Amino acid sequence: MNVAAAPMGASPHPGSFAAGFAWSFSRDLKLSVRHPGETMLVIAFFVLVASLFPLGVGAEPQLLQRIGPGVIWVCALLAAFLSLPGMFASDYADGSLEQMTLSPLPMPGWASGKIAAHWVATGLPLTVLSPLLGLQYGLTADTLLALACALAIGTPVLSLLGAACTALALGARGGGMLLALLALPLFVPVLVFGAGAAEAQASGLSAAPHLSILGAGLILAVMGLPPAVCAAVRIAMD
Amino acid sequence: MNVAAAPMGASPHPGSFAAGFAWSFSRDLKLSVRHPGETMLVIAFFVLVASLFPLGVGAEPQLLQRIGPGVIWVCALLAAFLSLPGMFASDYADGSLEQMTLSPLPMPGWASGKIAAHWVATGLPLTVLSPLLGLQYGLTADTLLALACALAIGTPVLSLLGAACTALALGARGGGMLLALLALPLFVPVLVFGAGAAEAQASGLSAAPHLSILGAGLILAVMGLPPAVCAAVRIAMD
Amino acid sequence: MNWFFFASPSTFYRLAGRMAPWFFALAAVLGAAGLYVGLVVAPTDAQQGEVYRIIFIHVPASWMSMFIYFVMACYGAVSLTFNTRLAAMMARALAPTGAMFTFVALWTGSFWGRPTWGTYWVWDARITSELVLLFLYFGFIALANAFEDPRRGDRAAALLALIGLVNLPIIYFSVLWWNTLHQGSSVKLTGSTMHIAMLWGMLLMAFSFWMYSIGASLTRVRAIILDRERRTHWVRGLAT
Amino acid sequence: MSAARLSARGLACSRGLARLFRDVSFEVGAGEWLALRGANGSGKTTLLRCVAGLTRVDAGEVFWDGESTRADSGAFRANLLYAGHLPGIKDDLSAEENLQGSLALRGVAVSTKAIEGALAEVGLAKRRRLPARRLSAGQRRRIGLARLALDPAAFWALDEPLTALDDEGQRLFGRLLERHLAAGGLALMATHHDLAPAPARVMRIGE
Amino acid sequence: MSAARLSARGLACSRGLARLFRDVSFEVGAGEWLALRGANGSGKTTLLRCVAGLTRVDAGEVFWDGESTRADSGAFRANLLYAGHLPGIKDDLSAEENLQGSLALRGVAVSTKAIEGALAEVGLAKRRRLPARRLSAGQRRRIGLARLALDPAAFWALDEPLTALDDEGQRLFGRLLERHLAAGGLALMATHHDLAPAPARVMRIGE
Ligand code: HEM
Ligand SMILES: Nc1ncnc2c1ncn2[C@@H]1O[C@H](COP(=O)(O)OP(=O)(O)OP(=O)(O)O)[C@@H](O)[C@H]1O
Ligand SMILES: Nc1ncnc2c1ncn2[C@@H]1O[C@H](COP(=O)(O)OP(=O)(O)OP(=O)(O)O)[C@@H](O)[C@H]1O
Ligand SMILES: [Mg+2]
Ligand SMILES: [Mg+2]
Repeated sequence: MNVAAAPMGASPHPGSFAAGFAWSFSRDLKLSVRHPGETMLVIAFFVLVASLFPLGVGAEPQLLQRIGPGVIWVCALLAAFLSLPGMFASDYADGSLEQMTLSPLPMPGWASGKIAAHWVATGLPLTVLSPLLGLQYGLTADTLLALACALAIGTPVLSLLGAACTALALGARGGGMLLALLALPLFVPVLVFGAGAAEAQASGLSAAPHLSILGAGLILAVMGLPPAVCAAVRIAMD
Repeated sequence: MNVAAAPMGASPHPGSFAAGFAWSFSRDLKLSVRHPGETMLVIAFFVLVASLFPLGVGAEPQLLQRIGPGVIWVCALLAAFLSLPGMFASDYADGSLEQMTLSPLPMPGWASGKIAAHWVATGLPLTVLSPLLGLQYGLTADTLLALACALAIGTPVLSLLGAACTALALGARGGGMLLALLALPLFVPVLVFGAGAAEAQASGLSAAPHLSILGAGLILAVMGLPPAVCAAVRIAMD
Repeated sequence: MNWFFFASPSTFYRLAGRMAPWFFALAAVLGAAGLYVGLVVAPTDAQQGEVYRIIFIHVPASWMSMFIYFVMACYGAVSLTFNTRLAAMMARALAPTGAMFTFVALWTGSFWGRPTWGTYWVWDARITSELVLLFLYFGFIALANAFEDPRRGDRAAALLALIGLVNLPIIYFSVLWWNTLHQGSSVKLTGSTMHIAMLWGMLLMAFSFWMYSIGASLTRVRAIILDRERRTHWVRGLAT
Repeated sequence: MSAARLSARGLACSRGLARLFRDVSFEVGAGEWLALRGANGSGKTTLLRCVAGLTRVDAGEVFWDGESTRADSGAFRANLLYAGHLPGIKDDLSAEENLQGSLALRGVAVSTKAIEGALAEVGLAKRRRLPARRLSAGQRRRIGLARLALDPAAFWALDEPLTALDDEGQRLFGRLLERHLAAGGLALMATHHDLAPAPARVMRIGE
Repeated sequence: MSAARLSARGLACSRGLARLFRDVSFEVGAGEWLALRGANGSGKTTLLRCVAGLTRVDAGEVFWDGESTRADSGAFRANLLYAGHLPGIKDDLSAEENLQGSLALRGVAVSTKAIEGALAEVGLAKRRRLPARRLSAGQRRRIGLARLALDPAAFWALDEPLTALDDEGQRLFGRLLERHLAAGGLALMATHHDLAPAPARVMRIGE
């Protein structure tokens, strides 16, 4: 048998941030397309829970209109939370995370790519679906728009915060509880400003102040969290 | 080296239902004590989400009192749902489920034991905590009692239904979404009657009719679902 | 008669192909008659006016939604116990039609609820359980297709269908067990409390839906058989 | 125990569109072991699972002491010890707890002392309280060896039992197998390596 | 490539209260491979992980081409191919996609044809589109062999590379290793079995 020849020792070109990002982004998206369970779970959860609420609370139009933005935000937050354990756990369990850590591609690159892919597979569908669910609660067009904008800015923050928390909880005993204790409280400010934006709009005020606070949060998170994720992954490997 | 002598061929006594039940019940409880993450996650989720709601919706006492029972039930349901994937997945992944299937202990026995342990680790804490959370919403003592009773009867049904759905979705592609699609709709009747009980009490009516319907559902579930779980596990093994 | 002869997929494929058009034709004829009786012959309702005519779709669709589920579960049980391929394929073929009728029942029901109850939706026991039925159909379809090995999908879905069977008596008897908004049965085996033309209109429509369901599931089962047996000689023979 | 005897007739199984094996028949009597050989992917694992009753066969039947295991598998399962690629070990429990659990699951009551003894034999005396996730690959397999030492099941169905074991571990396994056979047990094992007590017969599949 | 060279000086690592090894020093030059031997649980896996940089050492240092890998591990990681007990294979992706993914992760660009060729060499030609979860134990390991064939990394750190491989697979691995060494590569491998191209040196730990 003739073994395929490999160009021995041709040291691979030193990886760039972009290469790492592209690698994990495309891989994770391919995985979510191949195995859409995770994404679907998040979407199904979001839709079902947002639709269940009226059942639990009773379907008075005024009440629904009043609690609509809050409920949708809480549902989005829970759905995002639900998708967190999957972010690193399976890569950790099957050894892929080891391989990534040892790869010449820079860690912040592939870590960011993973987070971006996570957002595309979960946060984005939530954002896109939110206006439809808002209709159920009889929200007005303005409010729907504010809601969608707030989610578009807020869900990436959730993905980033969530990634840092999951990475920290990796390999720790009682990972689940740790995750809930770490992530949910950190999610609260996002919820407050996100729901605030839609509610301000609903009550005739401008959503802009809330949205700009969210935006500032997003910038902060994009800059600060990926390095934290990397450090946490390294600790988990040991 | 002298290998410990085993009484060769002493065919183990044919297992009884009780032996199977005791085996898996004690084992799964030991695992949740050893690795309390799962239970803690469920509890943390329940408490945090039920406390987040007022943040999302705004904290008007009347509004809270109105939506309280419904919100608490929805939260309990979500928390129970959250704990479902863990029920069989890890045993499936590490080969324990194979061993259980091949064991001489009867399957309905250990399957019921697993379900009971799941309830003790998730449904029971939810039930016990619910009055505390109800206080947050300003519910009266009567309503709190009705709420706890409804949860005490309803959460075992959730565990039983959930077990059947998880077992069915084992080994399926897109397990997560399937689980949401199968389990959440089946949970709806439990939610409707469970929340109904507390709401009836809150509005001065008797919770008894709702509770007896829930009770009937529980009896039906206890009798009918364990065999279904067994059949589903067998299919998953193939 | 040798039933196993018809239980062979290749034989059944041809048989189904020949029978399906007849059922569709029958459905069209009965449907036309039913609509004529329902819309023209039947008198206007004293309390509800013309809007009650939704009944001619709503009730037959509700009946079919339950009946098809029952038949589907029976096929599931047969496929589980005797490990027959065809029964499992029939169960799969029935599910979409059943889901459609369930949806129609829900839709016409809530459409009717607006003028009569003043709301599209209440969490009445019958309505809730009918909604659960719709999700059971969806779950059945999703589960059956969620496995790489179709035989495993068959078995898992059949099991789900059997579990869901408890829902049928709940739908049917819920109006008796709990007094809720939805009205009780007026068509019983022992007699009916309805105007005779209304009754006929409903029965004709029900038979029309029934024939349609048989035709549709036969057509669908042909596609399933082709897909499953695509590597066999007889299917390859069809192509050439 | 009556002279135990396992036989299979006409087993066939296919996966996807690939037919893995068909018309596989064999017999194993008390005190014998049958080696299952074949290239990677030839269907050894699948055959073992079929015999154990985990996977459905397309055709054929397995008999335990002359009775089909399909109808009533109670007697068969009471005598079957199956160990596949997956170890069935809980990472959060210690070696001791894992061993105890898997024996209890088979309905075998063993004293704590016997368990300690068996763990000492397989070299886990010092690590028996450590959560299994901390054990090395070979140490995890050794929990399985301790189980073999304690379980009185007459029929072993093992899939690559030597994986991850060092030389001494392999010899230990050989001794356990010898003792099992001497006591009238029988075994069906898929291996890529040669084993100390030679098999009664070698069955090659996938050729 | 300059003559690659890996050396370690004074490595020590302990786990819990147990000291696994200390003062481990070795050198591997181009064209050589070093066998790591020891009983189960002696610390072979841990040592490999320390060398790769996954686990922190308590003391000591690893040098690649004379430079410490602790400070700047870029050059080292570009030349390191590590394969541990966990295969890093995604069950939902096919063999082809898995292979492509792991090469891309190492920054190696390979044509689809080369990938197909390598999969054919390791005997996965017909199964290359099947999701990896359907593959047999040995077939999964063979994805790893294909990776060895295509990756130009100069240093292989392999943990029990022969696990689950049949005879032909073991010979195939031997040929791959031979070629790697002939091209000036080097390797550090933990094995319980003897391997065809004999190691330059055997290092025993835990004694
Ligand atoms: C979405 C809401 C609804 C659902 C899911 C639903 C469901 C059903 C079902 C399953 C049946 C057949 C059961 C049987 O024959 O006993 C039925 C029958 C019937 N429904 Fe509905 N229904 C809905 C709304 C309504 C509304 C709003 C009305 C009118 C006020 C209505 C009037 C009837 C009548 C008259 C029958 C026939 C009962 C009989 O005479 O046997 N339904 N419905
Ligand atoms: N859906 C499928 N389509 C085609 N082939 C499949 C499918 N599922 C499994 N297979 C094949 O079935 C075989 C299963 O083999 P099995 O695991 O029994 O092999 P084995 O003899 O135990 O191999 P090993 O020595 O590697 O453990 C593999 O060749 C696998 O590729
Ligand atoms: N917390 C701990 N306390 C005590 N010992 C520990 C702890 N964690 C790990 N160990 C021990 O460290 C060792 C790890 O060994 P390692 O996995 O490196 O062994 P190995 O040589 O690869 O063995 P194998 O041949 O079985 O693969 C094991 O003996 C394990 O029991
Ligand atoms: Mg195998
Ligand atoms: Mg090791």
